[in-house]
Amino acid sequence: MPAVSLTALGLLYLPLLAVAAVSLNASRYSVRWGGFSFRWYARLASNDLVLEAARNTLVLALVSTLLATLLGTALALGLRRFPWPRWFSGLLDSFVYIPVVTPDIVFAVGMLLVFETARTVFGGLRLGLATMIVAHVTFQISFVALVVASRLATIGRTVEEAARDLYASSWYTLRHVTLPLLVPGIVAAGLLAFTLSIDDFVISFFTSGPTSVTLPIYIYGSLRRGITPEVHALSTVIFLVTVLLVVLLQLVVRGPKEE
Amino acid sequence: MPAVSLTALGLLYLPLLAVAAVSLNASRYSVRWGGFSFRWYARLASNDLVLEAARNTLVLALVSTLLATLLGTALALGLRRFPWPRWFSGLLDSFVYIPVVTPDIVFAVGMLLVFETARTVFGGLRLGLATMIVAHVTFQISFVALVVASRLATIGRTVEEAARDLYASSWYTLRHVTLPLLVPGIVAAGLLAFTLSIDDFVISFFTSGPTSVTLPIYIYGSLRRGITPEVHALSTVIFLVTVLLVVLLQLVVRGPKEE
Amino acid sequence: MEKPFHRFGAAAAVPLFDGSIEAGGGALVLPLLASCEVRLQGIRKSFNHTEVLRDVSLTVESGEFVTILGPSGCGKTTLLRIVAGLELADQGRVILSGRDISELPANRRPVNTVFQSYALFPHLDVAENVAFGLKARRFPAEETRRRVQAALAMLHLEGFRRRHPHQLSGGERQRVALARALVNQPDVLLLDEPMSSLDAKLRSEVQLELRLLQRRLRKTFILVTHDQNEAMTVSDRIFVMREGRIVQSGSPAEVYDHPASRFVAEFLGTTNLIPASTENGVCRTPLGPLLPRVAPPWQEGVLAIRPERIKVRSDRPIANGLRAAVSELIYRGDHIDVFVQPGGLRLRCLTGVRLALGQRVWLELPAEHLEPLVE
Amino acid sequence: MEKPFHRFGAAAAVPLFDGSIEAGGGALVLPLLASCEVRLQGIRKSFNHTEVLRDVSLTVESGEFVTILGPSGCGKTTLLRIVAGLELADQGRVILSGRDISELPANRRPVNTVFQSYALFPHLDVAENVAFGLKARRFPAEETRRRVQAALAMLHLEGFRRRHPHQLSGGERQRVALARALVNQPDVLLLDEPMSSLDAKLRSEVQLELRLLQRRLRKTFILVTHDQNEAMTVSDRIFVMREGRIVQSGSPAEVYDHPASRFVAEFLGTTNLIPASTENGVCRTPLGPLLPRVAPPWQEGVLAIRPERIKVRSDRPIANGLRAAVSELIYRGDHIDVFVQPGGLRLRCLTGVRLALGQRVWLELPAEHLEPLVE
Repeated sequence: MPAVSLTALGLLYLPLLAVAAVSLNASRYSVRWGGFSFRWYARLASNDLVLEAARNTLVLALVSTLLATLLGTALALGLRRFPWPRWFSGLLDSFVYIPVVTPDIVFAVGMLLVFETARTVFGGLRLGLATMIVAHVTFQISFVALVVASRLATIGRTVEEAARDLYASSWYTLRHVTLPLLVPGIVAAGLLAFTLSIDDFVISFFTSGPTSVTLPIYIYGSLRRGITPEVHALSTVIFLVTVLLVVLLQLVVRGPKEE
Repeated sequence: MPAVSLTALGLLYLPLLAVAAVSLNASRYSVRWGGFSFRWYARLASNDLVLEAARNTLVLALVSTLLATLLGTALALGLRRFPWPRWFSGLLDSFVYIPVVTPDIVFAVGMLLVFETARTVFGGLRLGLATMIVAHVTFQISFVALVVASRLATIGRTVEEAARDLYASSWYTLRHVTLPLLVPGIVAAGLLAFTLSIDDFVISFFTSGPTSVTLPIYIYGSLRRGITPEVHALSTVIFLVTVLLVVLLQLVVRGPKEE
Repeated sequence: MEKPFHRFGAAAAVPLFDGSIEAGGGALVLPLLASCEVRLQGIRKSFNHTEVLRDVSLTVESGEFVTILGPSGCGKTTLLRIVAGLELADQGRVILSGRDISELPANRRPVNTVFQSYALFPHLDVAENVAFGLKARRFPAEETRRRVQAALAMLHLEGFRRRHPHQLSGGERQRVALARALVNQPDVLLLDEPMSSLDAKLRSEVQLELRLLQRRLRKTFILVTHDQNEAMTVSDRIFVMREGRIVQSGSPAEVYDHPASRFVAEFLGTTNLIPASTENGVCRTPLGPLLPRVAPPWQEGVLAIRPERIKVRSDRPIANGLRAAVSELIYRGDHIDVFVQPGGLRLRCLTGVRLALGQRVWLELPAEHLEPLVE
Repeated sequence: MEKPFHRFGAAAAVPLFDGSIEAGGGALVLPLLASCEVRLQGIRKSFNHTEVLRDVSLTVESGEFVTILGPSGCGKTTLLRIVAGLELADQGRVILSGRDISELPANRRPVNTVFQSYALFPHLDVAENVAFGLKARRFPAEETRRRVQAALAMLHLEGFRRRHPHQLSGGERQRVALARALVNQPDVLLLDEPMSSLDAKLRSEVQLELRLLQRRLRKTFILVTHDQNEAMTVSDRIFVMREGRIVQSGSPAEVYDHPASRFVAEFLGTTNLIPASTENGVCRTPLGPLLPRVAPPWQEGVLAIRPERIKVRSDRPIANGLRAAVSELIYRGDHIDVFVQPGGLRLRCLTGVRLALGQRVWLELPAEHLEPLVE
């Protein structure tokens, strides 16, 4: 049992480790070891296209995450704290969950249709960072709402009732009890949304313009021209950033102890 | 608050509903309503490329899900039921979680590298359904393991201890207590893996050969040539299948009541 | 084992926490020494078409400590929540000191609650928890500080000001919940099974202290519990609830000694039940003819007698006597439980004297303690 | 309210479940009428460098009902798990009927457990739950059917065969857990706080029935609990545990009447503690000089007397008497708690007679019940 588990985990990491190994190979050809070197990383750092793509990726991720976290938290509060009839509440939950599992490509088709229609009707709409942000916010909201709603469920309602009992208005309760207790959930949701935005290729690809290339789109383009050690180095960097985000996320979700 | 929530949800569904609406439009041009019609669905059904892609998608999803569910369940059992030292157990959990959030494009780069290396070393390896299955299984395992492990946690260890106390061997306990209780978790994990496989574009794209086009790859190709009502119809079908899977999943996860 | 909050009563050195501090600039001015009578009139409440409260009316006098006692699911917590304003009644009125507060939301009622789980704010420390109700009403800082200080002192929490709830034991949390409610000087304090998460030993000590605290503050306390022992210990008056109705009320002694129904007799303490039928004014029972306290209002029914009321004797009593062999003895420390099985019934009695298994004894069932019950 | 499993004792009509059914073709042949003595020798166990059990040795006689009593965290459940084989001791031996089973895994020990949460199999119905242990050992189908039938009958579960655990009440689940363990005719039955999830009323009834069941089966029962009342009700012998050690053992009466230490005195029931110092063989206390049962082994220490041992009198007693005013009265139904505060101490006593608040009475602290304690 333990041996099987460790082997399965090992296989899982094989491609990721292989990429990391090859990216440190001084040779251009992945199967021949030409000595240890950071040359591909150095090249990466001086590649303007990569830096531009990294900048776009970060701006897109930060702005869309900020907006999606705001809207998603409001959605979760509305779902959980408004006295919906029971059957309707269940329906709303499903409605929030469905976009999470809808294929990205279907979303991409939808966004493309909306943008094209908007362009035909209003005119002048160009694909670029702005449309990408709208698209990302749209698919991030559900994830944020799900995470925040599950956190709301663990907080329970009695502390809010205690606040009401202690002369707090709805707003005072939200401001001084619910939101402070939600912080770890909101941060976790934001980190998740951020990760999703950085990872996304399909939706970005169809809603981006010529000047708004992101890292996944850049890698995609490079791969189509043939695999290079530079791409391996870039993939490794992205992977390490992801690991860092996961560690952050787990620290936040665990958070300070509570009653 | 309720108004905001409902509006946010509405915006989320706007692109998806727009696609569905346009797919029922008899006119070729999305912005002009040409009457209600199923003609694009009929065309879809007689398009050999689409049918071939649907077949590939299903075979790929079924086979990879089956393998990933088996391996992922074994991994989860190994993680949760073997007496690892505490620090190591935490590390293993992180190791299972990291691939879940690793960008698909990084995985794709890794798989491509592994397959290319394998081809160079062993020769004769062709990209196609087989390589896609390996790639899908690799990224599905973590998801399956996560879902099954969380189910294992809710089952708790006392029923297994009760079985041991009642003269059951390890194998008898696994067969007659742990696995029957895990069934809802395993089914849920399988459905999740299935959805992930159907949704995937990036990894499929890079590990597929010319004869193993899947639906997302087909849509991608069509989109690059320009948006068509047929693609809208196809997207709508895929969306509806996804909704169906979600409903199934929720029924299974809720499952029969327990102690 | 944790220390209970001793010496509530002997708080001479502690700043007194009575009506001497006037309510600050809040919207609510608390009538501190006025009457704080609570009247409920015809309260009804349903959840999902299930009637939880069916026409409950009761009056709690100012300064009284009353307990609403009943099994789980009888609606007692819902009743308390209606008084607090956390739930609105479908019908009926809640009247506090003559004012109808039925429609007032929870945050505008001069009533505070100690919740079953305490519901402390986990992100605030003890002092901030206690200050919450004052800050929400924007009391001046100085006044808030002074009141919090007094409340912490009263409940011996000065050493815990900067601790967070997760750093406290169960008993300490309960004291914080009490301080957080009392610092607001509410007209009525509501307590929703506040002892249920304490262990048995600590619970019985805290019950005593709570009773002393209420005596000293002379506030109206309404406690909800399913623990008959707790109800007997703390209350001036007990309301027994069953299935959304109040079935009996009275002082602990009244309710225990003269239960109105079989339900009350069995719910409060242990009781022996003897089936009986009346014929010409005499009760026929499997134990022979017995004379009850009052003539039963039924043809066929049940007589009840508490175990401690049965007298174990060596000689034949004049009336209501019977002879039986000891079938079981349980040493309980402060008394011995004796079981006998005359006429196929199992009777339990208490005794302080040593008996042997199988020993034949005379039992007397004194008429004044033999109650006819209605179902 | 749910019905307890009445009449375990009066099971004349029910197929008897004693040693008359021979163990079938399993790997384990159970010595049915042989001695089932349990001996623990020098058991030690640590978790994460914390010592949970420190050199525990004890012997349980065949057919005895013993209770391991202690506060939560004292290591009592770990001790039970070591006997069951669910945990292995770091040091020490577990000896069952003369055989060393220390290294035997749980599934090869002729010992069964009733778990605190019952740990029923939620996917199996009642009959399948009960049959589990027999099927795991591949008993013949006919034998399994017969034994399950007998076990269900014994615990009055025939009507529940096809129900699943989630369709049962707490008391019914507990009976299934008992049937599931006893159907295997184990040498020893282990019970891990099996009453803790029942409500107070049902708990005290089930305790009585459990005691009768054990008397009838004459099996060795080991119960773990933190409830001193439960321990007193069911046990032939009590082992009191504290911080991984056994601090006292004996019959309920021995442990209650002659506690070896202040911890035991306070953990079992209520007690009055009086600080004292010895001088020329006399104990000086804040209540005046008192004569204890035996000469204290210390210079400075504590005397203990149970509330029910203090006699309330109207005349002056010959020795160990003191005069005090009644400071608090609590009506408890079967008795009245009286508090007095002589010499700054608060003493609790019990009485059946009516006293008034403030009334001055004589108290006698009989020497034979005044125990000197060691810390």
